[in-house]
Amino acid sequence: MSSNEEQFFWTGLTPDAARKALVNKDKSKRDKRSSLKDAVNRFIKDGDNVAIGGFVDNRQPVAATFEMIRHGFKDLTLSYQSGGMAIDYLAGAMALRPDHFSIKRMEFAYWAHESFGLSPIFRYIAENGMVELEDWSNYNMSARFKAGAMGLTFIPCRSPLGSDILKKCRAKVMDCPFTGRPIILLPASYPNVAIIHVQTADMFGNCVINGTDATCQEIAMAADYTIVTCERIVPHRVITRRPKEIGIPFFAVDAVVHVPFGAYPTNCRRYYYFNKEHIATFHALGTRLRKGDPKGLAAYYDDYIFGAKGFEDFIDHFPVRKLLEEYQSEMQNFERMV
Amino acid sequence: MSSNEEQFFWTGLTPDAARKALVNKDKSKRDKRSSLKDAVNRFIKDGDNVAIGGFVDNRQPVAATFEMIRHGFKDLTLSYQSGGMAIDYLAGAMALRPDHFSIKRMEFAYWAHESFGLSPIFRYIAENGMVELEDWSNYNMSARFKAGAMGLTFIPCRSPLGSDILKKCRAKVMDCPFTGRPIILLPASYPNVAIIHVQTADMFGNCVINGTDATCQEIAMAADYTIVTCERIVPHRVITRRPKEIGIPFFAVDAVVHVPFGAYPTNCRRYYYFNKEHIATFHALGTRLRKGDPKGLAAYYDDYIFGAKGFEDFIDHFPVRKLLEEYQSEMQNFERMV
Amino acid sequence: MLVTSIEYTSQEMIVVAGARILEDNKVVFVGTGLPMIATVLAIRHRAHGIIPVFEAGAVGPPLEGGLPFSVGDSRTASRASFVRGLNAAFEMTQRGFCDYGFVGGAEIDPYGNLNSTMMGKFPEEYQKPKARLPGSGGASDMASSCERTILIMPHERRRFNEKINYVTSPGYLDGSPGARERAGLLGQGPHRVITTKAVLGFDDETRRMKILHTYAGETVESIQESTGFELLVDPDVSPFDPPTIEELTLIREEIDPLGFFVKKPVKEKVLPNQF
Amino acid sequence: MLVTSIEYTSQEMIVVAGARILEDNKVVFVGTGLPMIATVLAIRHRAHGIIPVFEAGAVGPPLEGGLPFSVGDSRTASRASFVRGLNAAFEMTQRGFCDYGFVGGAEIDPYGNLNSTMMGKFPEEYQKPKARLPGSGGASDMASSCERTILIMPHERRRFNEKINYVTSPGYLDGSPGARERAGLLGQGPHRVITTKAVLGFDDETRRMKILHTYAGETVESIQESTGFELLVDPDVSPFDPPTIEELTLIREEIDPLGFFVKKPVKEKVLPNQF
Repeated sequence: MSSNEEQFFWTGLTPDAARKALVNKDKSKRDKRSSLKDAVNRFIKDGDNVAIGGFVDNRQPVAATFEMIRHGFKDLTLSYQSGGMAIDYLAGAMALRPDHFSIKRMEFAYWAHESFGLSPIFRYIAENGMVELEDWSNYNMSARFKAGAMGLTFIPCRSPLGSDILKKCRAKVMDCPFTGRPIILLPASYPNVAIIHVQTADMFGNCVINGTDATCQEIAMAADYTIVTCERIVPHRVITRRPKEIGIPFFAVDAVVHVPFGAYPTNCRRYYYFNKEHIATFHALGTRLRKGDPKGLAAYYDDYIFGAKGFEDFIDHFPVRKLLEEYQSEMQNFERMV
Repeated sequence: MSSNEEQFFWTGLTPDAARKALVNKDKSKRDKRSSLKDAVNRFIKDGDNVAIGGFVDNRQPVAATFEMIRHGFKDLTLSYQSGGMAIDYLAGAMALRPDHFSIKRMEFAYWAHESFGLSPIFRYIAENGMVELEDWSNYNMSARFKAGAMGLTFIPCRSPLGSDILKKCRAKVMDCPFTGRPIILLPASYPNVAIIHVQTADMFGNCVINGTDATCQEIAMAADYTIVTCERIVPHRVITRRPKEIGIPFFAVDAVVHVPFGAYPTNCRRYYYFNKEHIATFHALGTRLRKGDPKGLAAYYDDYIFGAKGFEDFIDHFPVRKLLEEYQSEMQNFERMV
Repeated sequence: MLVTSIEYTSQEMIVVAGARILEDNKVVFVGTGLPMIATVLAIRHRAHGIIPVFEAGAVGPPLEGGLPFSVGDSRTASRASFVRGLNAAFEMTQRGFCDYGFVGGAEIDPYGNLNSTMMGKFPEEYQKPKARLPGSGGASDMASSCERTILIMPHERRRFNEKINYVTSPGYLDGSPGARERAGLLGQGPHRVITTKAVLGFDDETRRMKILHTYAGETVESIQESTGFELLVDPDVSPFDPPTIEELTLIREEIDPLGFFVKKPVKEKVLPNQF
Repeated sequence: MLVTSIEYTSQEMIVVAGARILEDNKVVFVGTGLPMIATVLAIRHRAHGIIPVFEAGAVGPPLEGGLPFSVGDSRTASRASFVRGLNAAFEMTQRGFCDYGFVGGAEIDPYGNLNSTMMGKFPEEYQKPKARLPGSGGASDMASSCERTILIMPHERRRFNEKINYVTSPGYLDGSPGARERAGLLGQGPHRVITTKAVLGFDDETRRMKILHTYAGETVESIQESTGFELLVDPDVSPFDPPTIEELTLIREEIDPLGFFVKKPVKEKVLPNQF
């Protein structure tokens, strides 16, 4: 490692360490099915930079965050472009039990809920200065993961030149050696772990993603370890019938966990649309926390997360007709008969 | 345009000109079906930098090159990663009738035929110093097109540092501002025109590519104009049933030309495997050219290209049972019942 | 002559104005919230050829189903002409495929610079702001690389400031000639600002915001009154037609029948966040 | 004791040696020509867990059908675990996913640098070379970014030179300590050279080529005789077993029944180009 690389503040792995770790890894085609508990226990550790899959409240890896919360971690860095419920759940855990679960830093572009409103938990966390923030744009974060996936140290980008974002992040601006005009160089992101929810996987880790890929392929390939939860596991010979539908190749995945409804209450294309009411309820509890009353939120965590043995227990809280409602909504969105 | 951009030798469009041309373009969803003759006539002009789709003898845009040859062009630059028959056909035309068709320059990584051997026409052209060459690696050329597709001026890359390739191409090597170690900056490629053959398209230009994408999406998005030939045109409502299978979005395409067998005698996944014998025959004629006897090759061009009204005439030279042979070979390769 | 009279909300007005400003057959990179609703109205009403691009990766979906709740949700992907992820969407934008970016913010300055990051002193209070907003998302990317941008803002004095707390999405920066080009930006910058009171543009020379059209019930004075900096006034300033019954019917009966996104006159509903 | 005797060609030997060198369960970026055939033999014979990656974009196809004629043809895509294009393949290689690159060349130097670009004086004759070769293709990318490379070469004196005409694919460069790292390269460099006469490696210190195994009928002297520079000899140099009947049967009856790619002893056939 050169002295320069040491000088630059890399979160997660340095490019050299990331390369070395991948080179030394067993990349063979082998059964990677695991319980969520084992996967979280095995691949995530205190202080890690954890990249979160999905985009706002779409395909957020909710089940994986619940398991992380139950396990408890210290001083995590969270990296994502636009985050929604997964970030809320993790940060809410810190707000309630900072001794058990803590986030040190976030590298991100957006944390809120679009049509479902702001995140009161973000306001609570940020306005109390509880987490070190590094703001980027969505393209910045996505391109940083892409640079990691490409094995590069940086990637050039034109946005957002002229903004205040550049004043507090680690991007460098240089004059393009071909045109002489300013261009941003974004440092690559090599997270320690990526957590991703997908629709379909095989036991080796090949993944099919329906709808937006978000930045999931990139973070899977950039991260040292990747934990995938999925709605459905299919045989290898089935998933390889359409190789071009495979969005993440098996050798970028370290654990495959079968978790139906693993992104609930967020949207998972082809399986369920948002549970809007549940998202609203959670935000109402977050708003009460922000206003000084953590009791409701604490009760939510006790019931749904700490008191649950696994994600099945969380899903069991919802009546079948409610789950069917989100399923039916999603079927109306989906463009073909399944 | 800054003075630096003017100083650097851009082939095709400069990044600024490419941006401006795209901004001023009608990107609406409209019927772009065209004859090949009209498309070539309308979008290609003397001196253009033409990017060639496919990879070696796979999905080479053979029909489009035949039409270019019939039309005649002066001083073209050809850009591609690994080229096969399409490049042979174009260069053969120059070897035979330099007054009618000429190539000034090639930016490329490989020109030969893998298992089918070297290109005698390349040897003839290069060993007689008839074309200005700029050698790159496959990744270099693919990444240069990608940089163009991204609207960038350059993209970083690590290969092939230490090689002689870097001594005669326009790449720059700089010390990475994050690690202090050398990294290559590849100048983006913005070709004037891309010619691409695909399996399926709709009338607006949405394309589905089976098998390797090669670098087709990138060149379509980097180029000022893109001409697509396809085995099959399907209705828009059919192609959008599986949006994630669409490999090139309509607004990156300017002409959609229905040309069954448009990549023949090269491999077009799902439609036909190589016509190995025809490729070998052509190379034998090329070898005779290289050894001083252009007659056989001239006769080939007269029969198959100059004497043909369109690509149908070329295909009509092959007996149905031969076409069916390549179709049957390909059906054995294809992984599912169609 | 008979005259109809129908109540409408300022939210309905802003959506209608947004929809009318959009040019048919153009590629529009659509931000979340009101821009999304205005785009759907435009497509359904008179500009069927608009090609929406969503930052999560969908290009040109017909949006025939319900209104998406997110620019990445299932409804944006169905029957689209291309679906990948965020990198693909922003790469094509940087290349120049997006004619317009349609984006909201929380605070704006006279040069069309937007803030959706924080309220408080920057950089001093960055790590502990007075109010923390969601952050850029794709807004600053749109503002940087779409050829033109259309900004959509609730018109409140506290949101229109000569100096904003934080520049998330670059407009004309300091307004000096060539400021965007000097900064290295590609797009031309802000084209229109659509608010709950007016449609505004920018002066070609000073790059400062100017009133182009006033909504019914508003005057140049009332608009200036609700603005924290001095507005220019276009010499041809003109009234902007109120929503038509057809537009209102489309919003209320087809696009947002439950009133989830757009306030209706009768039943008051909390404004969903627009960032 | 009975002893079988079966004729085989030097091409069959090189394919068998290549196949034996490949480690099971590793990711192998496979170049066109002999490397492709050797990889298929390895997968069918004893290393079923090898994961081939092809530069045109296919990852891990089972290669159950016929031998591909191109690293981008249909046969490389069928039932693969991932298929995109060239950028995807090289990006993952640069990231570190490929344990081995398996690549051929036309000319090699003692440090494993390969030439597949031109014969003649470089740079003087670059635009009009004595003999023009195909160019890098993906070879130089593999040589740069795969963790280790395995090189495959016909063993002819004119192809093994102290100074090669052009360095297309970087090996150990000038052989000085840390030369690759200083140049900014990621992979460790050449691991083995498999020829028609021997299996060679590289000295840990000088980075010069050394004989590890000699094929039947060859000696250290005969190999040196066919080499244009001085070879080192491993202290434990040992003979390399000739092809087994099983290996030859696989090549002749299953992998290349028409003898299109690999010369058989009886019927002479032109060697397909290996670059």
